[in-house]
Amino acid sequence: MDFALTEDQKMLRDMIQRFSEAQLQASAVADDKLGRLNASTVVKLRELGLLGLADDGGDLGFAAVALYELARHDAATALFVGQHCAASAGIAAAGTDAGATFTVPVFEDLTLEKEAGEILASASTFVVPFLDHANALVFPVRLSGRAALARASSHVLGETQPFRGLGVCAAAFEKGRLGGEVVEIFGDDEAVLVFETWRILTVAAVAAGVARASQEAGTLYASERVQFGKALSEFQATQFKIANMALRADAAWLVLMRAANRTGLNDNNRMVKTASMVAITSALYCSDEALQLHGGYGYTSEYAIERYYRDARALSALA
Amino acid sequence: MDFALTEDQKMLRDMIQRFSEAQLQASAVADDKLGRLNASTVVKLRELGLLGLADDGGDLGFAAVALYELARHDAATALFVGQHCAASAGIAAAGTDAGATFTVPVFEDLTLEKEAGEILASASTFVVPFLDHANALVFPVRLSGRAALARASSHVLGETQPFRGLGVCAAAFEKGRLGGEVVEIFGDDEAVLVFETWRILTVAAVAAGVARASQEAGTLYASERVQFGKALSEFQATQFKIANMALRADAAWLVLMRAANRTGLNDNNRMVKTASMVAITSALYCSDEALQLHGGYGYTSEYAIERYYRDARALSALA
Amino acid sequence: MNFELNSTHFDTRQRAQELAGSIIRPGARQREANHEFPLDALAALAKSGLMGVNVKPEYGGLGAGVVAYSEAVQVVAAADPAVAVTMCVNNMVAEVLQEFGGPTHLEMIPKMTSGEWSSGSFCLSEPGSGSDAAAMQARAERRGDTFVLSGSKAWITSGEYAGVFLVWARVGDAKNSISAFVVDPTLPGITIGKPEEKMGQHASNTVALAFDEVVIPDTALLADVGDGFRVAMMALDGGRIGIASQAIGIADEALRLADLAGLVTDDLVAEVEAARTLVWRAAWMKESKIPFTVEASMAKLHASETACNVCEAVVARAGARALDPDFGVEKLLRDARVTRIYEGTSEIQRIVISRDVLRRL
Amino acid sequence: MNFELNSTHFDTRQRAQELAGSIIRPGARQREANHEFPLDALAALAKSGLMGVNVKPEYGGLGAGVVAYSEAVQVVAAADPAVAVTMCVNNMVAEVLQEFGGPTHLEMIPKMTSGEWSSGSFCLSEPGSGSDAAAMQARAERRGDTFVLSGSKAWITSGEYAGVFLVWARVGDAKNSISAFVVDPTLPGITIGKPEEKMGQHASNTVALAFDEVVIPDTALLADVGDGFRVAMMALDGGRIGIASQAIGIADEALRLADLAGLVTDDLVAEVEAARTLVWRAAWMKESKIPFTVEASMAKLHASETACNVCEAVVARAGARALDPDFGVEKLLRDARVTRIYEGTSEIQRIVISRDVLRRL
Repeated sequence: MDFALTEDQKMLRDMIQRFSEAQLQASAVADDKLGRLNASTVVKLRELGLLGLADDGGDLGFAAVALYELARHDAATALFVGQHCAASAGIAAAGTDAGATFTVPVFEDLTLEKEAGEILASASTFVVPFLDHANALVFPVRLSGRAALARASSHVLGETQPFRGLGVCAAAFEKGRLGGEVVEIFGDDEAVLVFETWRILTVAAVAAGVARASQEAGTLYASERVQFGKALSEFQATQFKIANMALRADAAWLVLMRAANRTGLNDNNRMVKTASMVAITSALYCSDEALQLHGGYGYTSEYAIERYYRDARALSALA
Repeated sequence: MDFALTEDQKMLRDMIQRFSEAQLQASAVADDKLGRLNASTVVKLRELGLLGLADDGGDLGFAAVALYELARHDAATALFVGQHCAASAGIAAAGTDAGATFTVPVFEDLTLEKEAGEILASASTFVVPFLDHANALVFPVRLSGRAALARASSHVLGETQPFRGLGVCAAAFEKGRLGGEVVEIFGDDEAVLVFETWRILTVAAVAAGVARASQEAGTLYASERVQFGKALSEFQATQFKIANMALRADAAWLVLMRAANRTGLNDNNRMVKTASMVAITSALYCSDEALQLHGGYGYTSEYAIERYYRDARALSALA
Repeated sequence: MNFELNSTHFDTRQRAQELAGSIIRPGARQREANHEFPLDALAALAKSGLMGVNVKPEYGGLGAGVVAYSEAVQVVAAADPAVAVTMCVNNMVAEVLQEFGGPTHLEMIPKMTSGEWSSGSFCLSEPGSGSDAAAMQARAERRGDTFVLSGSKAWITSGEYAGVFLVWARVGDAKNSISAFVVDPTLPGITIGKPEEKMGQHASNTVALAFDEVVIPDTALLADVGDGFRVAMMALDGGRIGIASQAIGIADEALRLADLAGLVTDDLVAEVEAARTLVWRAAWMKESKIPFTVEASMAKLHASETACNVCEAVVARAGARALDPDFGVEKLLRDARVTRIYEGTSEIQRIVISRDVLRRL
Repeated sequence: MNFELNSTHFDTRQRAQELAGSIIRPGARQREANHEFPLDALAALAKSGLMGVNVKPEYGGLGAGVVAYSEAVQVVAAADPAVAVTMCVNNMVAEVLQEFGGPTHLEMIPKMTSGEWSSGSFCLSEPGSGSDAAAMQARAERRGDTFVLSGSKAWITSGEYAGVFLVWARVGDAKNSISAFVVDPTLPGITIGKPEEKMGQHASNTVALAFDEVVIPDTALLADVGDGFRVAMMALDGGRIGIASQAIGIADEALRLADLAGLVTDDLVAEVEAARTLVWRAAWMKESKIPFTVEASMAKLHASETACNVCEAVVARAGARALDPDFGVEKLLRDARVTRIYEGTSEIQRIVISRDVLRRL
């Protein structure tokens, strides 16, 4: 048993912290207002190798550190990286070729039909983030009772309608109908399991990062804001919240890393689901309490906690 | 709109408060240790007319006041009265004769069979409280897709095994198997609705009473116990708990009375379910916080909160 | 006991429902997107008497009482929380003038109820004094027949559009020097800040105000010097019934959307009904002239917490589709969050409640 | 990072599992009903080295470390929480003697680990001083080569059966006068009260102790005069790992019963795993000689709250059958509740945690 980061993990963490302070912290605010990730962030992510975290199978522990650190400053960027990696990992596990930037759509009423040797997918609605930065889609399907992955060019989605989601606003969601478009089916149970493990790990890591960012923001604000002649942090009820937030942020991080460091894919998958549940509970709790500590200021874009609050709730819908 | 008790309701409340202070408060402690209601309580309940609250249809508002006030001092006694009344009300609604002391069993895997003109009931297990004080059972069934009530002498349960339930310990639970015993089927949808409304109202009223008793006990203790040189109630975190408990106890009481005072049986039934959910949440919350305020003392029978805590959780299992 | 709405309540509800259907709900999404103050909706509310529900008819109010007021706010908030909060503040200010005002103040009420003024503003909070109202810094100095008002106010609802400001400031240095003034927003020396960028309720207007040696007549004083804190606390008691009602309207709407989406919500419904009953109680007590401070705090605390819980649960249960603004709940979730902050944070409500519970021991 | 148990951990777990199956679980219901102290189970634990898991082999301990200790406690608690708490207190007292004891104290440890003494007792709380340990009243006066000990202690686990009492008392009136003493329970002047009637954990023994001018040798002093508070706080840090582990064992058992009954528990499992990871972290830090006070508090706080939540949820989800002792969860629910109180209430843990978080800002 060892709860310390490896040297490689520490280097990765420090690298992302430098990137975050230099670029992400500011771009996160601007992206949130605009409602989409800016292209220069995506270029930089590729330069830093962060879009290759799942190449050659990847290392979940390494990826968890990266996604968590990114999410502490920008949940949307972390989600983008994680979704791309989940798709890449699923493709790698199926032994096929990657070579695209992926995103993961959410369909409702997805049905598949075979026609003239092709697989046609239809869905009454879909919601997809980051479509402007991805040229391919990967998503899980069931065909003749068998689990598999589907892959398609983002063009299959046809005409989409952009919308600004609740939180992770920079995700630049789009929506529409899918009407019998050709998709490529590949991979088996194991590929789906790899894909799902990475996808849920992403939610867990991003939520854990949001929990930590919220906890830090709320604690700092409480230590500075004076009401009734004392810093908020001198009131016992505030201290209890500060303690609970710290506990929840730690719990999210620890279970995330425990899940990411497990060997054995099936075990991984189960513990990763546990990690995502714990992390979402933590992100919801920490962002809520921290916003409340900010009072009216927390309800405005003047403080980052306003964004964290929306991010946490958007993640709960994506879990 | 009028949130004040009627004069009749006030008289009823005062009468029960006198009874509680004279008898129930002490007997509740003794009954809880022994694991069953004592016979003299049952005699007194009948003398006071409390077993007749559902006679001639009854008045839910009146009954709610009575059950709530009883439960503030003794949840088990209140539950006994309420279950008897629910059965009586169902029987009255079906137009048949009462004339017994009823209780309400909970069956698992209840099945009914017709054989030679008789209805035979079987169940893999059952749990029934107050069997030592009741000579008849009433419970809801479905027969040929139709809702109805079943009634049987308590003898049909055959050999039972007594046990001391988690809380409402004085309920003196018994359990066993039911192996094809003859039951009488009567009443229609409306009789079942009346029965269920009274039964759930009972849970709501008892839980609301437990919430109030807990809130009062916790608040009082917090105002008296000194730690770190101050009464517990002078700590802000304690004050927040005191506020939350008061809110939850009030909410339970108000929704109970709103449900009990509605006209129209269907509406009643829906609002009564709502009342039971609110009241159970309140009873769980108030008894938990109040026990915590008591510290180690709350974990012992020296203080009534220890019983309230078990009562609340037993009610959550009976809802 | 009787928990039924009477014909006045139903009638008032009906007025609100008609406007909700015809003008408040239809434009809500667009006003939100454009950060557009709901002038049309407010004018329609005034025309229906809903900008002064508990204001006497002689001042142009509906005179329908507090329960009716709560019902109207619930309905309006379900259609658009931003319109509801603006309506709430106007009703609150009008009631304060009715309760404490001298002749010059009473004359203003019809302008507030008729729509001549689109709203009133309640100017209590300051950048450094939110929960801690007693820490306020704004000052009004007597100078002959006038007061000279200086200071900063924050989080002022409708500040850019208000026909009247109710402003709190200290007169002198005594501990009990806080006083209330009825101020003309067009006076020289008043600067209106740019609107706050809020998480939700974009169609409501929230600004900072700066008062720089603003000369106001001594008739601007509401009640007496030093009465301000008491006036503010009484106003907030009533105001909390308004915000509690707004929160319930938000929760009702979230439940309606969840029902449409086929989600299970029994557990959520229960707590919303608890909140509604708590609000009815506080409203009935105010109407019955029974002290209702604690009951209003309980109502506001539980309704606002429940509204947020309900929106959050619906988002989590609905999944990804809940992120789509067309689903509807994401706006409600953003709108709801501030109900736990304004008109006294949840923490302040808990302090009010526990103080009372402990005093009664 | 590495979150896998190693062979020492598995081996220790296995020792506990064997006893859980053969002696701890089988008698649990009956000991509970009869309020019977688990002498046989404790003797068996001692024989397997589990009464001194983190005690060095030279003192008869297993020397398996803190993670192994946590695993053993989890397994024992799942079988019977009352046995687990007795085991925890014995391990804690033995570790304190190992850490702070002089030669006469070190000699006692083998008696604690071998089963010669069925348990040790940790005598810190007093009737008027629970969370507020610094308010203690017990006094030890120097008289020649002896101390004379007077005062009352409350909530003493195993007090009736202990071979050794670790007792805290003030020596003199200085603020830092709290000191720890290793006391023979058979000395004249010690009165053992009748067992508390507890909600659960009936098979554990909880008594009040009265010390009336008990004469103890000066070798009874542990560390120095005035070191008592520090010793107590360090002991509690480790003790919290024990109680957190006990709570996790209770939660594990409740989940096992819920599974048997076919209930959905995914949400509950998640928080139990969170608690387990927090406990592992604290245990690993203690083992790695990294300060772990805050981490132990987090583990204890979350594990105990989670254990109660899990039991409560299982009762509510199972319905009436959960009331039946044969179902099993009602005992666990009653047993669990005190884990949020002893070894520092949840409130005390929050104070410990927030103090540290704020100091690190």
